[in-house]
Amino acid sequence: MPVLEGKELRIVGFLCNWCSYGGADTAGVARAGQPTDLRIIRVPCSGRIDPLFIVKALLGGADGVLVSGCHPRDCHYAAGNFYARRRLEVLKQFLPVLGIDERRFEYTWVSASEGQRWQQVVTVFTERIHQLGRAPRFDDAEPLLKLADMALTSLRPLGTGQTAALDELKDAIRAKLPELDCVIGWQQGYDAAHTVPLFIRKPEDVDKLVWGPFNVNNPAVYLPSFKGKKVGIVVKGCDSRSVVELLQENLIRREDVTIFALPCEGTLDMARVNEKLGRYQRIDSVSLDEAGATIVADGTEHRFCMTEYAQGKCYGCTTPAAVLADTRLGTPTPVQPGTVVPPELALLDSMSLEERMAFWRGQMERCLRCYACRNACPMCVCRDFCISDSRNPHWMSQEDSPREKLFFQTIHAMHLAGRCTGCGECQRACPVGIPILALRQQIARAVAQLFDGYRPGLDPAAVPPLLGYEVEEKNIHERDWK
Amino acid sequence: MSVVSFAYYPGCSAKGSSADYERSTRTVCGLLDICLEELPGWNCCGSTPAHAVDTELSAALCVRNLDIAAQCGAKTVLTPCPSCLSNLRHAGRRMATPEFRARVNELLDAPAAETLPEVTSVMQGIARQYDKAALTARVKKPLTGLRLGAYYGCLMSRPADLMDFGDPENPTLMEEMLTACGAEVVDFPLKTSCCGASFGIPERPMTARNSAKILDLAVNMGLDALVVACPLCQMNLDLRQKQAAKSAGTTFDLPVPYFTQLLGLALGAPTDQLGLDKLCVSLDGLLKKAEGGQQCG
Amino acid sequence: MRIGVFICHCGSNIGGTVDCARVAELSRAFPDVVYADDPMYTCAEPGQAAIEAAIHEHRLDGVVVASCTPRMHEPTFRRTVERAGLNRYMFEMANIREHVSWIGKDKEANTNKAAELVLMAVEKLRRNTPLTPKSFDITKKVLIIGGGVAGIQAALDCADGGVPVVLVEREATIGGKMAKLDKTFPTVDCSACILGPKMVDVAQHPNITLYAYAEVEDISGYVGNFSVKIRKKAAYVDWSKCTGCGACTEKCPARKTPDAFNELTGPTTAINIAFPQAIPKKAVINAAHCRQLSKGKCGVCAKVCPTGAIRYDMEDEIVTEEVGSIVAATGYDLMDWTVYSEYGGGKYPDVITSLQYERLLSASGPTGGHILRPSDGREPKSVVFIQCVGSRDKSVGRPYCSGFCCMYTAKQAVLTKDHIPDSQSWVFYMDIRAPGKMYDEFTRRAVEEYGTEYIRGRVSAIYPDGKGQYVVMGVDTLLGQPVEIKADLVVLAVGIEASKGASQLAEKLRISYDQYGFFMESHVKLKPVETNTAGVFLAGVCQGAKDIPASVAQGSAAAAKVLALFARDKLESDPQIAQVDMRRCVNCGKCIRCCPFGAIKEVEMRGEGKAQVIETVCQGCGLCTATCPQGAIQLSHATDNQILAEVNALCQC
Amino acid sequence: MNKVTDISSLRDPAFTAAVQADSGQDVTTCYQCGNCTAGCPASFAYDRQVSQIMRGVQLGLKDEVLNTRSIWMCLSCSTCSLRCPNNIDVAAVMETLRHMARKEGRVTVPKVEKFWFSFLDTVRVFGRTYEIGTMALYMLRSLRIFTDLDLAPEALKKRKLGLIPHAIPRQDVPDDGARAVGRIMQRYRQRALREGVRP
Amino acid sequence: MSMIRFVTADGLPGFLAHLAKDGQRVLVPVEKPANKPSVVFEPWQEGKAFTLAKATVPPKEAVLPQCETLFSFKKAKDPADPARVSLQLEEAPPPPPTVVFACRPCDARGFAVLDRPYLHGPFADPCYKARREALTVITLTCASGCNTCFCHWVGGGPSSPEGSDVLMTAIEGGYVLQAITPRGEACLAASALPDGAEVFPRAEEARKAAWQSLEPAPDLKDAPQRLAALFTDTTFWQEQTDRCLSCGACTYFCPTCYCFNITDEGEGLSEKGGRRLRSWDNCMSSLFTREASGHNPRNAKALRMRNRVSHKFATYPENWGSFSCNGCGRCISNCPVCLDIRAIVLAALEKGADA
Repeated sequence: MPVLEGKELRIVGFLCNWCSYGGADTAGVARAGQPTDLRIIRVPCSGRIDPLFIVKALLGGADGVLVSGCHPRDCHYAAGNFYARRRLEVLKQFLPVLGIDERRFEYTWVSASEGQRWQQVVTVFTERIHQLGRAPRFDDAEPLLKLADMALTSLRPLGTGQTAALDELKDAIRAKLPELDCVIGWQQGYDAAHTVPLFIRKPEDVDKLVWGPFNVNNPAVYLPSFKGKKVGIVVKGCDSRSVVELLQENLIRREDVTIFALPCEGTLDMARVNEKLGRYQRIDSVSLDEAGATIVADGTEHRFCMTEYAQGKCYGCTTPAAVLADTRLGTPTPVQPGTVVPPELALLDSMSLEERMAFWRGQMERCLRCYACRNACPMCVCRDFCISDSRNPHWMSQEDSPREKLFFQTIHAMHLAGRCTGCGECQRACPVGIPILALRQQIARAVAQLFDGYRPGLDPAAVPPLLGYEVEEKNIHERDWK
Repeated sequence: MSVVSFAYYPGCSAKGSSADYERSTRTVCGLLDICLEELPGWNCCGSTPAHAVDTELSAALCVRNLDIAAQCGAKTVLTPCPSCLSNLRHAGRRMATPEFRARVNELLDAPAAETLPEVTSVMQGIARQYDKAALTARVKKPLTGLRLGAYYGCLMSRPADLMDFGDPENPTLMEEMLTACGAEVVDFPLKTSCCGASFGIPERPMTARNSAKILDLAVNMGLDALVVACPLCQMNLDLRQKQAAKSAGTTFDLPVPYFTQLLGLALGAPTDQLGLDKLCVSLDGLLKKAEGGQQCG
Repeated sequence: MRIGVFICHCGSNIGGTVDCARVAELSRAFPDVVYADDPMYTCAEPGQAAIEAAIHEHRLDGVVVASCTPRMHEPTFRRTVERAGLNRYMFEMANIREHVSWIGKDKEANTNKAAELVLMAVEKLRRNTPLTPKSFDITKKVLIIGGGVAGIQAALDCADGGVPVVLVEREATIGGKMAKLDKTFPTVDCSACILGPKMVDVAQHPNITLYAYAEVEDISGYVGNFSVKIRKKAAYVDWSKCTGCGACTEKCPARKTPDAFNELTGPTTAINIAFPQAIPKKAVINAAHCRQLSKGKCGVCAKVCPTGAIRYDMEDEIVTEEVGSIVAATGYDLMDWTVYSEYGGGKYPDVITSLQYERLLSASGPTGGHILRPSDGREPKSVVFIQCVGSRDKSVGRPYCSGFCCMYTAKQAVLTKDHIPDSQSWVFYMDIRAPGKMYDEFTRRAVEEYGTEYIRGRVSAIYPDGKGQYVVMGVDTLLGQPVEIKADLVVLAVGIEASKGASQLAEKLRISYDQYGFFMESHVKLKPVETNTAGVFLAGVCQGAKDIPASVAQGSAAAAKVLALFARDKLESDPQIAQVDMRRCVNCGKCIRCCPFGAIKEVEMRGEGKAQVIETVCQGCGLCTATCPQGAIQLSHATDNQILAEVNALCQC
Repeated sequence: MNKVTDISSLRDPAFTAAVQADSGQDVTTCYQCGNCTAGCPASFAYDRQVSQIMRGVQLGLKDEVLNTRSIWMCLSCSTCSLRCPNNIDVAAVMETLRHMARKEGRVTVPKVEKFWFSFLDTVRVFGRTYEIGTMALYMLRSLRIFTDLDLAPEALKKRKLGLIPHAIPRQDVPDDGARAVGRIMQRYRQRALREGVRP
Repeated sequence: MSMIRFVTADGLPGFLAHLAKDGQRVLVPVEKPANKPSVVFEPWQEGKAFTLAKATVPPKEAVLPQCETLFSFKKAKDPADPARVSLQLEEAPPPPPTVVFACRPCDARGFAVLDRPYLHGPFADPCYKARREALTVITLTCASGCNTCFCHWVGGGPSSPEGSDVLMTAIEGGYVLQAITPRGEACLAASALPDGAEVFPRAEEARKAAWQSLEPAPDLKDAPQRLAALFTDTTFWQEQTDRCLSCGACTYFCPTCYCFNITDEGEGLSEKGGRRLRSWDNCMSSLFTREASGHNPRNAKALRMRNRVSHKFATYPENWGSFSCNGCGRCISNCPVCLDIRAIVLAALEKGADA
């Protein structure tokens, strides 16, 4: 049904049955007058509220969404609201990157006795939404396309791994191979300028193993499919974080995985390399030196300096050496302390909310929903049961609207909250070059900020932030309702 | 301890009826290495009449002073008078409201500085520098043997959130200071009762009756003196003591010194630098008792 | 589906600000709605009958009622549809009273909102599935927390009903506040004489296990099967050996130990039995004041104890009890009245609390039942009682009425005259609240027979006049004048607050409490004994201010609830629980990790690990559903699709 | 005192609302416990007790309230505000009533206002209080010559009252300080006249 | 000789404007700026920049949209008896006449591949038919091959006319347009472009040069039978698909993949109404063959890859007489793990030769 034009805006409330729904009842019993905009959806517990319901509502035309649950410690289900608090706070910090004003979403705590507080909350929130006015609709945005600035300085020296102990690594793999079903690494792809994952099963396969700046794929993506088997994996530093994260979530078992690691000196941004190579028929030669790669294609020479052509994630990388490894060869690369805002995120940061919405509107138009992003993600554990193509639950339709496509990206990003190691495979896999990594990066930034600098994939024993809670959250504070 | 300095707003009575308060304040602060820098060209805060007439007028008079202090770069202004303190603080707080600020600025020659300094009492200013132990360490002539009551009056401690004096019903800072000086300080239950304020002139029974009640209790409690921190209270309880006695049908002979005067005595200041001669009920008996106590002690 | 919609007028409660007929009309256009009506009172017998009739006549397989909050009548209407042959979960409610008609005045907006709420309910109902509860065994044993008069009554009634009772009391003796009282209103009969026998019954009842000097440490489980950890605090006396002879208390040299039982009106010994009628009558050592325990030298009690019961090395002990139901009867404490600086804030020895006054009146108290001023032991002739000290006072954060102070103040005034015939009592009051049986008559007697002067007004300040008396500065608002009274003794009717630790206990019980710590009942009028946590009941002042008869009545009421619960051999579990779609489950374990109840386990199915919900353990919070990324675990009756349907009913731009 | 007040016709809700708005206090929360009156040091000089004034404000009895002596005799000591169980700043209500009465020209106790004006006059001229000046002006205004004459010998002996006005010293500020204060008062006066209230 | 026209590079926008008049939809390749730029077909508008580069996404959308509404429906209730619901179907509006401009020969051949099952089988798909019949294809011949494309392996080539109505070849100073079909002739005839017969030889030279630049192609004639023989050799398929991620990049970017899924969305009673949607499906996804029972005959990605490759190189040829792969190479260039269908087919040929 349409909203009452000129009178109301569309405000959706999610209230837990035990406290806040009761609080709203108490307000009603006390005849505590409130604006009429709010429509309440009763859920058993604030912990039941999947943040995606909120995104769904906001992308579907809600002008505001209000969530309310029991006060911390008072949850009828002991801890539901503790989990909700973390998830909703992450969501709140995530919304702006989509171009949605975070003030349109609020969560709070109202007990069943706090009729007055409920009245206050509803009144203040409704006033706030009326001040913000009708929410801009994603479908109405005028597409806007912008480019991330890739001129970056790196926290560590970038190179091509010329001195890497590849031969020792091969020896180590050969020695271990009899105990393993397979060792995952890299080999040359359809030409010398492209590598592809290698699955070493026989000793002679070991010779195919390559190491260098073309090793872009994250081999960790294959590990869960080997669950229960003994498997070896050769990792770059970033790949090892995915392995750690998989271990942390019990998606693989430590005793089943043998990790071989060489210090990574950076990998090439193949999108920009291919762009520069252009249409060619043949690679004549590829030569590597410490600073970069020289590729001759169809007789034309192209130079790719690592400092210029590395993947965006490599510049801010602080884990060039594997976080976890069984066989570690070579000397680790030094890393300067500091942080680099990833280029995709920096691009979004530089935009206004309206521009961000227009940006995604423009980017999502060309998405074909091929789900390469999802399937390339090592942390996408649902695999064949993704809710994006399910009727029960029916989160998404098969419609090809940019809104539906962005909603999928939101699902992916929210499901990665506290888990995404920033390997960037989603974006690298995208055939049409949509900078979707920015969404994951924003989530990661929010998680780090809220949970004391937590970065996924560093400690196999850590509890993923959204699967845990603190009774007193250091960085999450109850908002004032005056 | 190194010398600290504060901007200083004496208040009008310092130049008239409470010159002894002013004198003793300066003497005590001098002895305690607290430098008081009088605000150049300060004006009357407007006292009760101004705010009784109009809040904005009262604020304008106060803000002019605060603005002068701000121009001088002062962060904190000390004032001995609770009435001035209350007016200055109220004005400072109200200026946070943009509409109010605009109305007040209309009355001023030039708009007031955005950030105005905080104002605090001389008593709190001293306490900020000297806790009880630090004060005791400075005492040269302890007030041993004296049985004193502390009387704050109604303005000093309220409203509580503005005046920042702890429990508005039961401030204890003056007691702590006098105890540090070696006196026996008994809890004076009417310490924050009103003495009748500025009604001495237009409605004498008001001051007489209220002052009499306070003086009567002090006498009943066997106090050697009732120590005050407010020029108006002091005038009502000391200069108007006979008026009070008359209304109660009795006589009183109770010294009502300023706390700075007793502090000065304890710190060893010469009596002539404390303005003791201005007290209507003489401190002589008290001084003798204190000396006796010191000899015994 | 064939859905029937009923828009309740609730008299004018809804009909006054919502056009119910219009909502019904709009509802007819909603998907699957084949029938809509707007009855005057849906919950009344004719209204329910009409629903049943409509189900038959229109072959409805789902019903939406738009009326009051589902927290009120959802169970009622579920039974209604069940009577007509539908599964009780093929029913949804739209709350158009508390959430619409009572909070908004704009009829157009209200009507539109009501229709939208109905649409949401319809959309949800269309995705409802019939659910069937499972049954499970229960432990027929009850835990009662608090051994005051309410807890005692609940314990005795349960025990008499054949249910084993575990009674946990924080203090060394049961009896609670009532044990401290001298007399009780309005009969002025001796508190100890009427409570004492009940306390003895508790001690002797074969069905009651008493843990005195113990506290509830932790509670897990759910209705029918709670597991409770109880901390037995170290008494430093082996109670199995202690005979309560009192030899230790006579010889104990630490004679300045504060006496909590006597409300600090007098000192006691470090080893102590609270009072002569204490149950259990066992000694307890106050470790902070015991010379042996604090300084390591003394040991007198150990020497004199004839049974060798003293155990200085005793430590707290944790015991576990399995129970099927819990009654909270934790009572109250007096608020900290010393925030009233204008009454001296505790500085004046002769300004005391009414509970302290009870101890002065009591023959077992420190003065042997003689009213003597704490300051000088003199008998007071002028006694001023001040009511509402910490009640109905927003400035100290206590805006509520403590309920029984008016009555006990009248009683204390009467007793004062009895004890000291030439005394005069004054009572400052704001209103006299005496609605109980014989109550108002009693307060009148205090005035008419005992000469108590009631002065209508509050007291601004009290201060000693320096001559041994206190000046009470009050007002007589009826006279329109301030008044002053010279008093020898001032008794403050201090307001009550929830007992210390009440909120922490509520958290353990997973029940709600209000901002003052009083436990929340399920419904303020219709479910005053139940909580929102099944199997947990309330008795006494822990739920809100009440006097002894009301506390006893609620104790019995709670016992009746327990007995009714235990009258069945099995309980039905709520079928609104999570279910795993085994095909979708990828065994990522996230649900197992965050379930607050440990209700999900990993099972093996065709060689693959899968999550499985333990039906009787799942409480239906849905945290797992919000956690499962592939949506494989769905909370029945609040599935993703149901919530999405509600969202989509509102947001479809 | 002994008259029947026709509350239904005298009731002025706008007055109640105005008092609430100007004072920032919610007078509906007053439940007439009388605690303000109980602690009021000026109560003996009141014709209506402060709690009764609060009642009058609640009922909207404008004349009853604004014509009282009490609002002029209030000492502004805030004891009432401090002890109010409902956190009402009663003193602020009293001050608001005083402002309202003055602006309407209702001055039931003119001598109090005369004293204020005498005080403010000296401030206007000298920038600071001049006690003798205040007294002199007040005597002129009130035609009460004998006020506090009994204190004069003592006060003069102790030099309690400066005979010379202690104006703001000229050298202290570039612009004459006393004149700056005068300008403030002048602007206030002009604005009050412009806004149609009694300055 | 067929109709020949010539257009200068500067004249292209004018030509497009001519095509777009009368509301004809002209799909042109447009470059989307990104760090990884992509080229997609979008309706041309006056002033809109376009490119002549090979598109990342083929123009399949012109006849088989990613998601199309087959029909929409509304329900209405009888106010007297809400149980009586009437259903009103609304056919999708007829597709606009469309020109695909500057696709490549491989893309054009894609339309020919789609035509067979959609138009030439026992049943013609009406939606497809309507779009196809309103379609004009203007193809830009390729000047060279590239590292991932292999049209000449599968019967096509840089200037293959199959599926095109007009062939366009770049020469110095502009483009030669050659009508291939009557539709193409009509299209050119209606334009104001000058005759290009004079410069046509230069176009032919360019086409020849393009052919000559290609690497020699292997012979794939045995592929259908070799692949069929390998159907049960799961080890072969597993080895070939180790690195496959089971995403849909290969199929969704393929000009010849034509599988679809049908879903209903929305409520007949809501304002927006209900829609029956036809959207692309992806045989590389496990869901493609998952049955209602939960059983899935192609549970393993190897089996799905076997299906895709076999379909293109064995079963489609069996049914229609030619490969359904047209060698555009997009499945290779867009694959996140560079899975190479050429290598699979060659491995199958080799393995068969061994056997």
